[in-house]
Amino acid sequence: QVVGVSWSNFQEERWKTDEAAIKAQLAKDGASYISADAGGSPEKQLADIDSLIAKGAKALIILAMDKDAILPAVNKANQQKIPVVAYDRLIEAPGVFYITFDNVEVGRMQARAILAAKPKGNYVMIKGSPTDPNANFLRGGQQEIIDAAVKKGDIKIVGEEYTDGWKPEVAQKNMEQIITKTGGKIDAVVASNDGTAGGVVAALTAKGIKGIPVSGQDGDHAALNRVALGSQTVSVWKDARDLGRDAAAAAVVLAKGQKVAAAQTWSGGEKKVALQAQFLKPVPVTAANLDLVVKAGWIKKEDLCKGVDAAKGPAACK
Amino acid sequence: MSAVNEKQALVDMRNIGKSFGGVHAVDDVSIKLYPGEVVALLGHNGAGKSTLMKMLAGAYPIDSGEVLISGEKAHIRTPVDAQRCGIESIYQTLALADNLDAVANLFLGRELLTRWNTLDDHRMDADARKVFHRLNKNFKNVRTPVRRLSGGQRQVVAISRAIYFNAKILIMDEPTAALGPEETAMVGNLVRQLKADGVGIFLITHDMPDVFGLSDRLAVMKNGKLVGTYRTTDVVEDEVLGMIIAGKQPEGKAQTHHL
Amino acid sequence: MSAVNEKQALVDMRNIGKSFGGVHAVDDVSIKLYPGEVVALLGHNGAGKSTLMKMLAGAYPIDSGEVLISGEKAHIRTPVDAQRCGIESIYQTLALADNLDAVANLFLGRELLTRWNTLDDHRMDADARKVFHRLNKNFKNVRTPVRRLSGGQRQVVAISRAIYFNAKILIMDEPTAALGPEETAMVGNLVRQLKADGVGIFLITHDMPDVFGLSDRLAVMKNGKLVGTYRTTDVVEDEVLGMIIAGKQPEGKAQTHHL
Amino acid sequence: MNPVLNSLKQAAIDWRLVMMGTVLAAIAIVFNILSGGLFMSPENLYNIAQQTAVVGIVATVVVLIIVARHIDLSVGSVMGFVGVLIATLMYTAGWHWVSASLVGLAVAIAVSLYQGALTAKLGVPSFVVTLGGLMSFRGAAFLVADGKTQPVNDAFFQRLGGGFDGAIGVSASWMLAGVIVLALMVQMWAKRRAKASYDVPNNPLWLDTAIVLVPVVIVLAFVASMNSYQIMNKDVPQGVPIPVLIWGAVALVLSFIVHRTRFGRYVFAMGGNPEAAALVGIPVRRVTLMLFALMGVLITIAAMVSIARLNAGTNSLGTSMELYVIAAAVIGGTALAGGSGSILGSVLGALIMQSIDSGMLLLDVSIGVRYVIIGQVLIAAVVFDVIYRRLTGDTV
Amino acid sequence: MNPVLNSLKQAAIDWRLVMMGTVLAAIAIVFNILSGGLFMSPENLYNIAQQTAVVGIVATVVVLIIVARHIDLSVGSVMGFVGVLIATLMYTAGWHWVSASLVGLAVAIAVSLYQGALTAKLGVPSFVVTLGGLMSFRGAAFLVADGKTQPVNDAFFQRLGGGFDGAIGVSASWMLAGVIVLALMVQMWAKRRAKASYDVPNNPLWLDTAIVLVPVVIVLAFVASMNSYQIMNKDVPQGVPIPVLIWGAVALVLSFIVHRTRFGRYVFAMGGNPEAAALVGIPVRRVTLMLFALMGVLITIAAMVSIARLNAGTNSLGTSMELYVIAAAVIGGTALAGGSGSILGSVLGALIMQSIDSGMLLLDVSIGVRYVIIGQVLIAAVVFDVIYRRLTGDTV
Ligand SMILES: Nc1ncnc2c1ncn2[C@@H]1O[C@H](COP(=O)(O)OP(=O)(O)OP(=O)(O)O)[C@@H](O)[C@H]1O
Ligand SMILES: Nc1ncnc2c1ncn2[C@@H]1O[C@H](COP(=O)(O)OP(=O)(O)OP(=O)(O)O)[C@@H](O)[C@H]1O
Ligand SMILES: O[C@@H]1[C@@H](O)[C@H](O)OC[C@H]1O
Ligand SMILES: [Mg+2]
Ligand SMILES: [Mg+2]
Repeated sequence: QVVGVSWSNFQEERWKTDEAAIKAQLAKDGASYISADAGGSPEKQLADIDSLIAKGAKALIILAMDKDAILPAVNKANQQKIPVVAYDRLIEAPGVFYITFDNVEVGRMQARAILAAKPKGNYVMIKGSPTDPNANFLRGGQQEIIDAAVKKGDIKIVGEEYTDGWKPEVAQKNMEQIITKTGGKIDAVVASNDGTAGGVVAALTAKGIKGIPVSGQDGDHAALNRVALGSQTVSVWKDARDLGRDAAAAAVVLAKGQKVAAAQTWSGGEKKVALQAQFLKPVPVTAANLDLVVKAGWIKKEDLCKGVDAAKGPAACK
Repeated sequence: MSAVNEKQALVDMRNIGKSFGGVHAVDDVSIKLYPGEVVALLGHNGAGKSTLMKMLAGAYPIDSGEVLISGEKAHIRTPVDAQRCGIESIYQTLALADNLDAVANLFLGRELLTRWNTLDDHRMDADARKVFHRLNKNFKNVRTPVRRLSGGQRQVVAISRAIYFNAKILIMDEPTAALGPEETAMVGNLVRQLKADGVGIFLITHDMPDVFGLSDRLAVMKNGKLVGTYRTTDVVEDEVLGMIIAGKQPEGKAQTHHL
Repeated sequence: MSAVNEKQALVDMRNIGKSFGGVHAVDDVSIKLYPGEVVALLGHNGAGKSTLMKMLAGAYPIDSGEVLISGEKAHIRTPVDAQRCGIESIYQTLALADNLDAVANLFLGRELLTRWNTLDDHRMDADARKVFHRLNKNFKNVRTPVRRLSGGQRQVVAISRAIYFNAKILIMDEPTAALGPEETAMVGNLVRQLKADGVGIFLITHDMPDVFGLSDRLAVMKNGKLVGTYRTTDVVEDEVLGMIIAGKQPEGKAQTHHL
Repeated sequence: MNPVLNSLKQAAIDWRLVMMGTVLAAIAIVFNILSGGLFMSPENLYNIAQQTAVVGIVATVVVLIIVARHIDLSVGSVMGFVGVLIATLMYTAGWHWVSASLVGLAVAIAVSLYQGALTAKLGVPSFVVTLGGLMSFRGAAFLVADGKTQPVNDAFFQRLGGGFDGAIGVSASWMLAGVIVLALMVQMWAKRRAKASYDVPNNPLWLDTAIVLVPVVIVLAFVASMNSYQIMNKDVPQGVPIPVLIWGAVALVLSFIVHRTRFGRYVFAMGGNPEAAALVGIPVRRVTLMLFALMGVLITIAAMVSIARLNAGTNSLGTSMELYVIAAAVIGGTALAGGSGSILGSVLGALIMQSIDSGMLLLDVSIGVRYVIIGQVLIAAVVFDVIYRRLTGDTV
Repeated sequence: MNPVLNSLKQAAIDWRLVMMGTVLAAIAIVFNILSGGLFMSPENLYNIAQQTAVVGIVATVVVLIIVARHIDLSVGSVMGFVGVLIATLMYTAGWHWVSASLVGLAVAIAVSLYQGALTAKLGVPSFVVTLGGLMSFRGAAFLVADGKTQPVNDAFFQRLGGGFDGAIGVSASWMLAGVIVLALMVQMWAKRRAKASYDVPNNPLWLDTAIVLVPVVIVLAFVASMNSYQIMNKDVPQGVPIPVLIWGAVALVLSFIVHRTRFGRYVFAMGGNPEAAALVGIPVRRVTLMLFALMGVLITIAAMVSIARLNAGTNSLGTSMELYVIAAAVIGGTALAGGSGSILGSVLGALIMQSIDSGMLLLDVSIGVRYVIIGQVLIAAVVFDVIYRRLTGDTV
């Protein structure tokens, strides 16, 4: 069995972990792994999938760069009876097996953690890349959570910017301008991933603003370290190893023409297409449950706690 | 020269002026050219010779003054306008596209077209070979980029344009400045031949032997102004040099504005 | 000319050869130059004159043969080597950086430095004004980019290099081709003056009056080969033209390889 | 000299192109061996042909832009802008694809003329104008649909992008091949006859035959390969994919323009010597404007193929395409100094780049390494070019 | 003519620069009004100064590259590569920042020399070489740390990037200002004396005074502003941020190189007329190589400042920086045709661009519109330049 995996891009560090997990599981199932990386380009991703199919992939795992622009590839696979696993990001086409930590849900979790830490005040929303549709899903999820408080006037959104290419240095610059614009009257920052959170924290620190809640996602090592240090509140951790493992297993099962045991039918997408889906629970990692990532072997304790004062630090670093 | 029409000038440039920024490159210059006549245009560097001729050739727009071609007011604003009036130019830089071959250069801007408006390469090729042959029997490599041709061959291409398109009026801007004696002689012969065919020629040159060997009249410019126009046989070399360097009109010699 | 050392040549180029791709641009040429002497280098376009001189000036590496300067074997591989041997060149293109001013151009490649190895602008400025003044009293705008200077002024800058750096050997490649009579006369005077100072000069030119007016000896090249070297007073113009065009040595005239 | 060698030297054969073709063939063979025969499988060839089309289409005209001593860094952004615009008109505004595309075309031409006018009329270097355009029109692409991806659902329009139904089938493909083969032969015959009638010497017959035979064999082989590719669960083979057909047509039209029209000749003359071009009466500004307008037309075509292929217009469409397009032109032998370049070269250049990329993908080379290699291939191609020109004494 | 006007005309004042300064001032005033005084607040000026430093540092040397008729499209990728490398050595390999930076420097110089050698020795156009570099080194940046973000925690190193402790404080800032003011005055005095001693005419005293006074006032105003900016929760004001200091030092050193060394003069000569430069004995290839090596040095400095500022090396570091750097140089009056440009111009150019970007951020202009505007500002700057040159008769 050959399973082809199409990655959108490797800019965020998490995908390395996903890949390792998929590889491991496939090896266990006696399947072989082939892959391609689209470098962030939807056009390129179509070409990649063509090549994977040409290379004899009997099942596909796709991390889509763009949920709409990926459809031609999915259709091609469908027509060739090659099962498609929509990995992490939804692809709404009949026959697709969707396995994810829902991005909207990730957005919700980010906002929830921030809201819990700061129920009232001035919020800044640092969005993802304007060219990545996920940026808007995340933002949507975030809005669901804070919407009521915003309407009530408890929360005021004092700054909101996209981050060109998810680039941390751009997030940093945008944050600096927002701080200046608001005169530093900021109580919380909802940043859409750990990279942008890094830029945000650098900007805040430089402006002497400490201890306000900042969100992120991906469980980047640098970000978890920040959580331990207290400069970031939450990194929504999508344990890529679980996702990778389950996706690989599902792909192998689907390729044999069987059904995935853990699947449920779901039609919560925009177009209401009924899909077989499997949802993993993303875990908001905060100072309170940091030990989780260490126990799970996601990060070594020394990396997590680099520079943390053991006495004052979170429990996980004691 | 008796057969030539004495009244009707081929070119009549009247009170021509041109400035670049603040510089009066050409200032109120009037000059005529008759069929079958060679007028040498002389002057120090920057006197305005090339500028005056470029206006006639349509390469620069005229700021003030007017040009009559064969007695009729001509509106020359582009090289194409000039070509329509039968004016051809051989620029000192030769104006060749180095990456194209000799045939393409000969017809540049005036390609022969088939009835479907596409380039008629074969006809151009055949016609070009004929013209080149007239000037230089050994010129064979007409389909290599002119960048690979020798100086003499490049000159042949530039001159061929004037012949092929049946120039009535020919402007030659220092055509021999970079040529050896053999090539220079060839150009001299050509001038005589075209003259015999009734072509009027403006010849810009710094070379006194050329002036006295080829021209019928000579016009001297200094600082954009015309110093004077004389029949070549009326003046001697020292007088000409005096005009060029000091702008001084030779005493007791009459200016001549026609043949 | 009796004071000049008759034995020791300033330049002795022996069996020099140079090919570009398959073309033998210079083929086994030997030529000498003595102090205070002007040797005119003649030949058709592409004969190899510029190439020969560029080798002496270090602009092209020598393929074969050797060069002796004042009797000693010289290894000239770069323009700097040539300058060290007292060789200065005035290229036809003048070799000026149009965006720099006249002072910077005069010293280009050989800037005067302060004791901290920085450019000594004020000294260069002062020195340059002096040299320019010698050649042209009216040359004032020495600090504007040379692109804005007139042809004559640009020529002054190029020639000044040779004077300022006390050339022992001067190469002039068609220095007057684009100049008017006034500027040409200036160059002629300069040549005579340098000659009197004992400078040896190679003068490439197509201009017969210059050849006979300025040179002591003349050397003619054809297709990369040396046709012959003669005392200028020994030959007449037609014989020279015969050598240039047909490569034919004049009958009964002896070649002269020294003063 | 050997008469065969001599004829070969005399014939107006572009040896650079021949060598590039050889390089492409060598690349294909090496990858084919390394990938155990996968690379040259009909399916993979079909893929590569399709994948290269968009870059290839734009590269053809960028060749002309570079030949004319200009550059266009804005192609990717403008394509993105126009693509999203067309998709938005179809999806959000519900227009028919024809009217949407026409509006897209009008906008693309307007944009190109704006940039062309700044360059041609005002004399602002095209590098700067299109660098500004690269930024501005990426912004515009975002603004059109407020950053939202616009699905493209029209089944007919989708075929322009290739895909499941996006090929012309077996018989049409063979017919096409037949027409091309015939055209090649007629053209050569006409050429020989014309030369003879004007007393211009002809190549020996065997050589002209060979010159025709090479493209004939390539066309037939390509069509045969496409016709033997059958998508699983489809009961007929694909044949030539439509985007490739479009690319081929574009390349043909542009080659025609270059070789057979005044406009093409003027573009080369302007690149070779802009002053001379003006002096002989070529309307330099107008030709430049027309060139940019042509650019607008081809960008629209590329945008259509691109959104049809993706079934969506996204605001990231065409990001960094300028790099690949310029690289294709340059690998294809277009000199950045202007005055020389060929359409067919850009086709080969685009194919070489995409083949290397696809080939490495088949071999599971990681993305970082792939980037490193592609960059160095570009450099190698030009080093080769520089050395080739030096050896043949052709310094541009 | 009026003697005042006349002196102004005679004096070697770069009017283009004066005008650009005026444009920058105008932009600042407009944004200040629109943002209700926020734009010119010490805090915002502090932001802008810091935000511009990295692009500004690289732009200074890109000016020279362009002056010498080259281009460097790879700056962003190489900076990313070197930045990640330094960060990885510090974080993952646990090196001291000095040794890590030295290795980074060595690698940057090696990379630059590789690109320089291809350009200088082989004659491959730098556009192509660095286009290849743009791709290759982006791949390399990924490979170094396998795509993982590398935090930068060394507190001392972090100060290089500005930030909380990244400024030199009030007294040092005033001292620095004093030194600069003194240096400016001494320099002018020395210049007048030297001119007099060589009998070269001097400007009238009032004019030279004014020429010194303008930078003096700017420096004092800037320092005063930085010294009045106090970060929340800090009990002393910031003073001049270290990245700005580095940028200033770099600009100073490069200006010195341009005006006072042979190397600088040769770069301009090569840009003005490459053939002439070779004929007069300038070692063109060596100068080109040195220029690229200098590029490597400054890229390393920029990379250090950049990762220090972000507190991390990420593989996206420097993406599309080449666009902004070239734009800064060009807005600053560097002509793409080579031979003319100024370091101070690039400083102004970078500030103009960043001011517009940051200003629009303060005004909450959306990202799409921001892109559109920045692109058009670039074009406008060059249109202005073209018209200016045409009016003054300076066609390059
Ligand atoms: N395109 C231009 N822009 C600005 N000034 C120009 C231009 N062309 C010519 N000039 C100026 O006009 C004046 C006349 O120049 P022109 O070339 O006509 O002189 P010329 O008599 O042909 O000199 P030469 O013998 O050196 O060729 C000069 O001062 C020159 O600098
Ligand atoms: N850099 C070069 N590359 C290739 N060929 C060259 C080069 N320089 C000169 N040649 C060739 O060498 C030969 C001699 O040229 P050269 O310039 O020395 O002639 P010349 O006698 O100076 O002619 P002219 O009177 O036209 O200046 C010519 O065939 C020329 O094409
Ligand atoms: O995990 C994130 C992913 O969902 C988004 O699409 O790209 C950025 C990542 O950080
Ligand atoms: Mg002239
Ligand atoms: Mg010569």
